[in-house]
Amino acid sequence: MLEDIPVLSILTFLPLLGTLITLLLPQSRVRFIRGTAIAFTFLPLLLAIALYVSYEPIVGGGAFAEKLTWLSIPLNTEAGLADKGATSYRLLFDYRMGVDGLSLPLVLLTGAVASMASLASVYIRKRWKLYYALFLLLQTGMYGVFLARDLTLFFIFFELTLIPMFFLIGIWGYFGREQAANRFLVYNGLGSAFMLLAFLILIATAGFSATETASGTTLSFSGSYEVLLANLADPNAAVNQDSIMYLSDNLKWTAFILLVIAFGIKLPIFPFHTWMLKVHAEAAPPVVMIHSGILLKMGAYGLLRFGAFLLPGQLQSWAPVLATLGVINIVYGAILACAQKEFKLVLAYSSISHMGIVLLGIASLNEAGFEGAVFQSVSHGLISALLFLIVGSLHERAETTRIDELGGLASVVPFTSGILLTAGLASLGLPGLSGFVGEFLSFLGLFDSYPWLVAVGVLGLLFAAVYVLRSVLSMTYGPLPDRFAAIRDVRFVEALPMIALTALIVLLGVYPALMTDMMSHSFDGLLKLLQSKVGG
Amino acid sequence: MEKYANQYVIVTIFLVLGIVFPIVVLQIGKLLRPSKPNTEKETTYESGNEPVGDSQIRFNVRYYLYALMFVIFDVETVFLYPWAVAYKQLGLFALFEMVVFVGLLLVGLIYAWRKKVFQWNSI
Amino acid sequence: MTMLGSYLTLAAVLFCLGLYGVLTKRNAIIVLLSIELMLNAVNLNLVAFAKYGINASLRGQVFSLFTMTVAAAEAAVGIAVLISLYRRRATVNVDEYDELRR
Amino acid sequence: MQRFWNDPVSWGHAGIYLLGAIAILAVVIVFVTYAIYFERKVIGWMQYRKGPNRTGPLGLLQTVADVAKLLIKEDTIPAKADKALFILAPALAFVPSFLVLAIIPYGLNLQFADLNVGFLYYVALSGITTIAIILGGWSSNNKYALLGGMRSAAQMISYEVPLVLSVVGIAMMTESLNLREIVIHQEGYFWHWNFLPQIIGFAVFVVAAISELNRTPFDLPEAESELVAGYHVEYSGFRFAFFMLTEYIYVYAIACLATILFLGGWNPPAPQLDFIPGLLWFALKFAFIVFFLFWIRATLPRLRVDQLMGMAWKVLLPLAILNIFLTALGIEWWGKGG
Amino acid sequence: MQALQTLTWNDTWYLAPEIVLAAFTIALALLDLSLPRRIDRDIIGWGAVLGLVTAGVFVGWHIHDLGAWEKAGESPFRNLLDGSYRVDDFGNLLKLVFLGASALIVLASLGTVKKEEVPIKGEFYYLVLPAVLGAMVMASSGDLITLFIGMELLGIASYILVGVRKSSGLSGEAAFKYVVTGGTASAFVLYGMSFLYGATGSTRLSGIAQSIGDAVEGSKALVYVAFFLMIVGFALKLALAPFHAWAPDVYQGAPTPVTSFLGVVAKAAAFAMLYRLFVNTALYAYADTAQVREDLFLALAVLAAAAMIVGVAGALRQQNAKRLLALSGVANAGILLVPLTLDITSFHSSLFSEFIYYLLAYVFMNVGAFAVLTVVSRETGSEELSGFAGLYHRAPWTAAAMTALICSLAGLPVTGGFFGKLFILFGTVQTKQYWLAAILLFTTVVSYYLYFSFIRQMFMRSGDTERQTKVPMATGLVVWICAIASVALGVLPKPILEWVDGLFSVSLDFLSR
Repeated sequence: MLEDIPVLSILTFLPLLGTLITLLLPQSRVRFIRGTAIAFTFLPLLLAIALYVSYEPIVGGGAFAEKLTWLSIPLNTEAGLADKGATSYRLLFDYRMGVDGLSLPLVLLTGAVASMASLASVYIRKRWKLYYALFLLLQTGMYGVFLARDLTLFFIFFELTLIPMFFLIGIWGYFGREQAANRFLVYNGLGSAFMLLAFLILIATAGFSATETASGTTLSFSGSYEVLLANLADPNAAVNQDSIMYLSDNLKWTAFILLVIAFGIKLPIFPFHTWMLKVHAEAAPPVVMIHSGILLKMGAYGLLRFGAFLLPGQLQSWAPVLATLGVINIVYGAILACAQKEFKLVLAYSSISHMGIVLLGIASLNEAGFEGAVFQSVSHGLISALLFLIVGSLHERAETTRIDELGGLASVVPFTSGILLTAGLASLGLPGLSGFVGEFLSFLGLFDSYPWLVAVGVLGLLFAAVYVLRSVLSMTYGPLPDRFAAIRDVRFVEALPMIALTALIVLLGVYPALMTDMMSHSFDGLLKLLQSKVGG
Repeated sequence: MEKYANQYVIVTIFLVLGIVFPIVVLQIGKLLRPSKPNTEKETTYESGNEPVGDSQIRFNVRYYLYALMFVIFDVETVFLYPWAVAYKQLGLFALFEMVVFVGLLLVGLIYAWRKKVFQWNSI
Repeated sequence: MTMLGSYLTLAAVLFCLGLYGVLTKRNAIIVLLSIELMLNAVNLNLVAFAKYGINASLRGQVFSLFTMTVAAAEAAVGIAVLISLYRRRATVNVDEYDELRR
Repeated sequence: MQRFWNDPVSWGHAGIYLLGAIAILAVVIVFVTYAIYFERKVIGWMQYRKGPNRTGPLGLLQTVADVAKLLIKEDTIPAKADKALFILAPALAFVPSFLVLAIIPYGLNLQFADLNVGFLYYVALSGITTIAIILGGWSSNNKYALLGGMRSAAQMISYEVPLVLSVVGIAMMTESLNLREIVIHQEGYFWHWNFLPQIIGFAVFVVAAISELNRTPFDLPEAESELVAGYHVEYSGFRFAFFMLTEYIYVYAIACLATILFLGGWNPPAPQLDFIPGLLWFALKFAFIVFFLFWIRATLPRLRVDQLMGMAWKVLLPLAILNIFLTALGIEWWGKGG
Repeated sequence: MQALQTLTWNDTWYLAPEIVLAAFTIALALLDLSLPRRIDRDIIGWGAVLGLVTAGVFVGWHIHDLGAWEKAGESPFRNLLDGSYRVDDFGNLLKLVFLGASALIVLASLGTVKKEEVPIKGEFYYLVLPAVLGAMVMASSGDLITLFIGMELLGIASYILVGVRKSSGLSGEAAFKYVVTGGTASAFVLYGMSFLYGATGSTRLSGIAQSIGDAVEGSKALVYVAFFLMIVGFALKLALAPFHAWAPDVYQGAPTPVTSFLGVVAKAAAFAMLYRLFVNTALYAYADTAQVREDLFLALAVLAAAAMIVGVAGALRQQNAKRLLALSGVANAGILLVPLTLDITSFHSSLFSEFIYYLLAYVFMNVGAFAVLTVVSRETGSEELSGFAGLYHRAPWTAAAMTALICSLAGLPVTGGFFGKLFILFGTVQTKQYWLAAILLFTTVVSYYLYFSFIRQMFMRSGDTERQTKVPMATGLVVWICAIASVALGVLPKPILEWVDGLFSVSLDFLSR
C-alpha cells in the first residue's frame, strides 16, 4: 500500500505543511497552535512506523524510491561538444528520495525524538507561533537529510536544518543564546561549505554520464547518488584517464578529507567540538533534545553515506586515523565530563565521548562496526533526548542544573529521579539498555580490526561510569537544599515523553534485532567493495 | 605638408614677437621713467579711503555657476562645428540628431533658467 | 617611431603626475585638476596613436574629442559637487572630508 | 605671403615672416593710435563738441602724446599686490591679441597664416585674454579690481558662447572654417554676403562681439561710475597701456572678423566693381565696423549687470541656436548648392 | 578608410529603448521645471517608472524579434553605425536587468524619500533615467568610444544622484569622493583603451578582435599594459579589493535608493563593459593570445578572490547597515567576476548564464534589502544595524520578507542567491579552479555571520518602540516582489536559465561580427 504513494515525500513535507498552517493561525490561539504542531509532528512518526513495518531488508529501499527531475539546467554547448555527438548538455539536480537500512533507523529516531520534543515544548514560554513554525520546518530538514538521494538535495536539506535551528537556539535559549546561535551557524556553515565543495568535485567528475535518447545523446552532470555510486565503483572509470569521469586520486583524497571535516564538525570530532558545548549549555531543553538527539547524527549518517559508500578506498586508508580520532573523542569527552559541575555540560561532553564510539564503528570497516555505529547513533539519540528532557524538567523547577547545587532530589521528585537514574545507566552502557548494544557492536567490530585501540577505548567507558554515577547520584541523593523542598514532581504531559523514551531505550536494549535486522543487507555492497580492495 | 609647416612657423613668429614686444617696450620704459616709490604710492587705491582688510576675498559663487554653464555650452560647440562643416554631406537625419543633441542642452539651459542661475541679485 | 615613443613617454609622465596629484594633494580643486591632467594624458596618447600608430586613422582624434567633452562635463559636475560641499563645510581640504569614516 | 606657403621652411622665409609680423605690429600700433583719436573725435562730433584739437594739426598728435606720457610715467606696483602675476597680466593679455592677427586675410593673396580652423583659432586664443584680465584683477589685491576682473571674466565667457554659436551657420553654408574660404564663398553680389542670409547670426555676432570687447554699452568691468576703472585700477604707465593696446587690437581683430565672416571680406558689393582693389573694399568695410562700434558707444547707455548676463543666456544663446537650425532648414529647402 | 555609415531612420527602431529613456528624461525634466512648487513630485517618480517600463517593453520586443530571426536562419543581432552599436541578446538581457532593477528602486523610493531629505525630489527621479541609459549604452556598445560615453553618462548622472541630498554634508562628501574615484577610474580605463587602440589601430571591438592576434605578436607589452590599466580602472569602478575603500563611504553618504542603484545597476553595467572588452575582443580566437588571456584572467581571478575576502572581512566590523551592505556588495562583485575569469573549455562555456543568473538574484536581494532599510531608517531615523532591532514585533511581515532576502544574500537554500552561487561554483569546479571555489565557499560561510546579524537584530533583540512600522505601499510592494523573486529563483531556476540559454550564445553574441 505504501509503495503506491510518494510516502517519503509526504513524510518529509508534512511538517512543512504544518509550518504553513501554523503561520496562518492567529497568534493568540496558543493551544490551537500547539495542537497543530504536535499533530504534524506525530503524523510523520506514524508514517515512519508504517514505513518500518512494510520495509523488507532484502528489497532494500527500492520500493519507496522516488525520482523526479527537479532541475535540468542547460549548459552552453557551443565551445566544442559537437564532436561528442551531443544534442543536449545539462546539469541535473534530481529530486530523489530513498530509504535503506542505514537511513530508516535514523528516520524513526527523528520521528520519536521530534515527537517527544514537541511534547516537551511546554517549557517554551514565549512567541509560540514562531517557535512551532520553526520547529516543524526543522523537522522537514531532518527527514530530508536522511531520505535524500541526491547530493544537492541532501545539501539543501542539510542547510535547511541550519536556519530554524539558528532561530531556535538564538531566540528561546538561555543567557548566552545569541553567541551559541552564532557559533552554531558559523561552524555548521563551514562544515556545509566543505561538504558542498566535495560534492561539487564529485558531481563535476564522477557525476558525468551520457544517455542515449530518441533525439540524440544527452550529456549530463548529475548529483544523483546512484549515478555517483555506479560511476565511482566502475573500475573502468579509473583506468581511462581521458574520460571526464576520471577522478584522480588526489581529487578523491581532497573530496574525502573535505567530507571528513564537514561531517566531523557536525559529529563532532575532537578539535571541532567547541560550538556544540555552547549549544548544549545555552539552548532551550526541547531544542537541545533535537540537537543532541538528531542533528549530531547527521554527521555520522553523512560520513557513512558519502564517505564510506562513495569513497571506500579512501575510508580504508584512513580507517586508522578515524579510529584514533574516535578513541581520542571517547577519552577526551569522558575525562572532561568528569570535571564538569554543570549537568548540561556533563551531558555535552558525554555526547562527544559517545560520538567517538560511532566513529570507531565506522573505522572498523566491517558489518558489526557499521551496524554498531548506526545503533549507537540511535541509542544515543534516545538517551540524550531523555536526559535533556529531564534537564528541562529540573531547570523548570529548580532553576539550576548545577550538580553542586542540587541534591536529594529523590525525595521530592522521585519519578524524575528514577528516570534520570535509568537514563544515566543507559548512558554508561548497562546491559539490557540500548546504550550497551551500540557500544558492544562497535567495539566488537573494531576488535577485528584494531584490537589495541579497543583497550584504550574501553578505558573511556570506565570514565563514563565515573561521571554518570557521580553526577546522577549527587543530584538524586544526599542532603536536599531547603529551597528545593517545595518543588513538585512532573506533570503528566512531561511524564509521557519520559516514559515513552525510557520504554524505547529498554526495548532496544532487550531486543536489538528490531533495528539490526533492517540494517542487514544495506552494507552488503559496501562490504563487498571493501573486501575486493583488501583482496586486490 | 609644407604648407602647414609654414603656417605654424608664422604663428610661432607672431608668438615670439608678441612676447618680445612687451618685454622690450617695458624695458625701454624702465630706462625712461622715474622710479621713486614710497608707501603712499604703494597703498591700494580705494577712492582715497584707507583700505580695510584683505581684498583677495572669496567671490560670489555665482561666478562659478557661470563658469559651469560656459563649460557645458562651450563644449557643445566641439560637436557643433564638425557637424556644421560636414552638414551638407550628412543630410536631414543629421539635423534631427543635432536637434536632439541641442535639445538636451536646451533643457539644461531651461533648467538653469528656472533655477534662477541667471538672476543676478548682488555684486 | 621615435616620435610615437616620445609622445607616449610624455603622456605617461603626465598621467603619473595626475595620479600622484589625486593621491597626495589636499586641495580638492587640485585633486579635480589632477584628474583632468590624467585625462589629458590620455588625449595625448590617443592623438599620438592616431597619427603615428598602426592603421593611423582619425578614430583616435575623434575619441579624444569625446574625451575632452566628457572631461568637461565631469569637471563641471565635480566643481558643482564641491561647491555644494564647500557650503556645508567651508573648507576645500580633502583631509577634512572625513565625517563618513567611522 | 601665399607664395612662400608651399616652399620648404627655411631661415630665409622665417626672416620674411618676421619682417611681415613686425610690419603688421607697426600697422596695428598706428591703427590703435588713430583709432583712439578717431573715437574721441567721433564721440565729440556726436556730442556737439570738438574732441582733441590742440596737439598737432587737428589734434592728430594727441594720442601720440598720450602714449609718450604713459611711457615715461612712473610705474607703481601696490605693496600688497602679487608682483609676479601683476607684471605678467598685461603681457599675457597682449600676446594672444597679437597672435590672432596672424590669421586674418586682408585679400585673396594677403594673409599670413592660413589655418583650416581659422575661426576656432581666433576663439581659442582670445579666450586666453580672459585669464589675463582675471589675473590682473586678482593680483592687484584691490576690491575694485577684483570685482572688475570677475565681472569681466563672467561677461566674456558668457558672451563667448553666443559669439561662437553665431558663426556655426556660416560654417554650415561654407563647409569650412577657413577664413579665406569663407570669404571666397561670398563672392558675387552683396546679397551673397553672409550678413543677409545669416541676419540673425550677424546680429548676435555684433552684440556678442561688442560685449567681448568690454566696450560700452557692455563695459561693466570697467564701469567708471561703479568700479573706478575695473580690473586695471592699479595699473599705471605702460602696463596700463598694454591693456588699452589689447583692447584696441581686439577692436581691430573683431572688425576684421566681422568683415570677413559677414561682409564678404575683400569682395566688392557687385562683381562689376572689382577694378577697385580688394584691400580697399576690405578697408572700407572695416572702417565702417569700427565707426559703428564708436557710434554705439556714443549712443547707448550702459546696461545693468543683471541685464547684461541675462541677455547673453536668455536672448542671444537661444537666438544663436535658432539661427543654426534655420540655416539647416534653409539648406535643406534651397538645396545643398547654396 | 571605410565609408561613413550614418544613423538612419531604420536604426531608431533598434534604439527605441534608449530613445524612450532619453525622451522621458527630457519630458520629466521639463515637467518638473514647469510644475508649481506645491505639487508633490511623486508624479515625476511614477513617470520615471513608466519610462523604465516602456523601455523594458521595447527591449522585450527586440528580444522577441531577435529570436524570430534566429529561427529564420538570420543572424540574431544587428550592428548599427558600422558596428559601434550592437543590438544582441547579451545587451538586451542586461538591459532588462538594468531597467527592471531601476524600476524597482524608483518604485521603492516613492513614498520613502522625504522632501526634507532630498529637497529636489523631482531631479532625483528623473536623473535615474540617464544613468540607466548610460548603463544600457555600456551593455550594447561595439566600440571603445561608445563604451566610454556610456560609462561616463552613467558615472556623471550617478555623481549627481549621490550628492542629491544637498542639505547633508555627508551626501556632498560622498559625492565628492565618488567623483574623484570615478574620475580616476575613468582615466585608467581610458588610458588602457588608448593603448588598446594603439596596439590594434582600431576602436571598434570587431576591429580589435581581428587584429589582436597580430598586436600580441607585434607588441605584447602594449596589449598587457592596455588590459591591465583597464583592469585597474574597472576594479576601481566595481570597488574590487584593494580598490574598494571608497565604496562604504559613498554608499553611506548617498540617499539609500541611490546606494541601491549604485550597488546594482552601476555595478552590473561595469560588468557588461568588462564582458564586452574582455570576451568580445576574442582573446580566445588566436593561439598567440592564449598566454595573455591566461595572465589577464588570473589577474581578474585574484581580484575577485581579494574582493570576496576583503569585502566580507571588512563588513564583519560594520555597525552601519549601509556600509555593511556596501562591503557585502564588494564581496558580491567578486563573486560576479568569477564566471568571467573561467576559461571557456569544451566542457564549460556557460559563463554568461552563471553571471546573469547570479546578477538577477543579486538585483532582487540587494534592492529588497535596501528597500527594507529605507523603511527602517525612515522609522527609526538611523541607518545603524540596531535600527532593525525588534523589527519582528513592529512589522512581522516585513521582517519575514527581509529574512528571505537575507537568506538569498547569504546564499542559503532555497533562494536565488544559493543557486547563483552554486552555478558559479560548479563552473569553477568544472574548469578546475578549486582555489577560487574554496575562497568563494569560505567567504560565503563567514558572510552567514554577517547577514545573520540582521536576523539577530530583527528577531532576538527588542527595539526602542513597539509601535507598528508603517510601510508605504509602493515600498512594501517592492520588498515583497524582491523577496518572492528571491525565493522563486531558488525553487525554479530552470525557466530562466532555459530562456537565457536559448537566447544567448557565446559565438553569436560575443564572437561573431
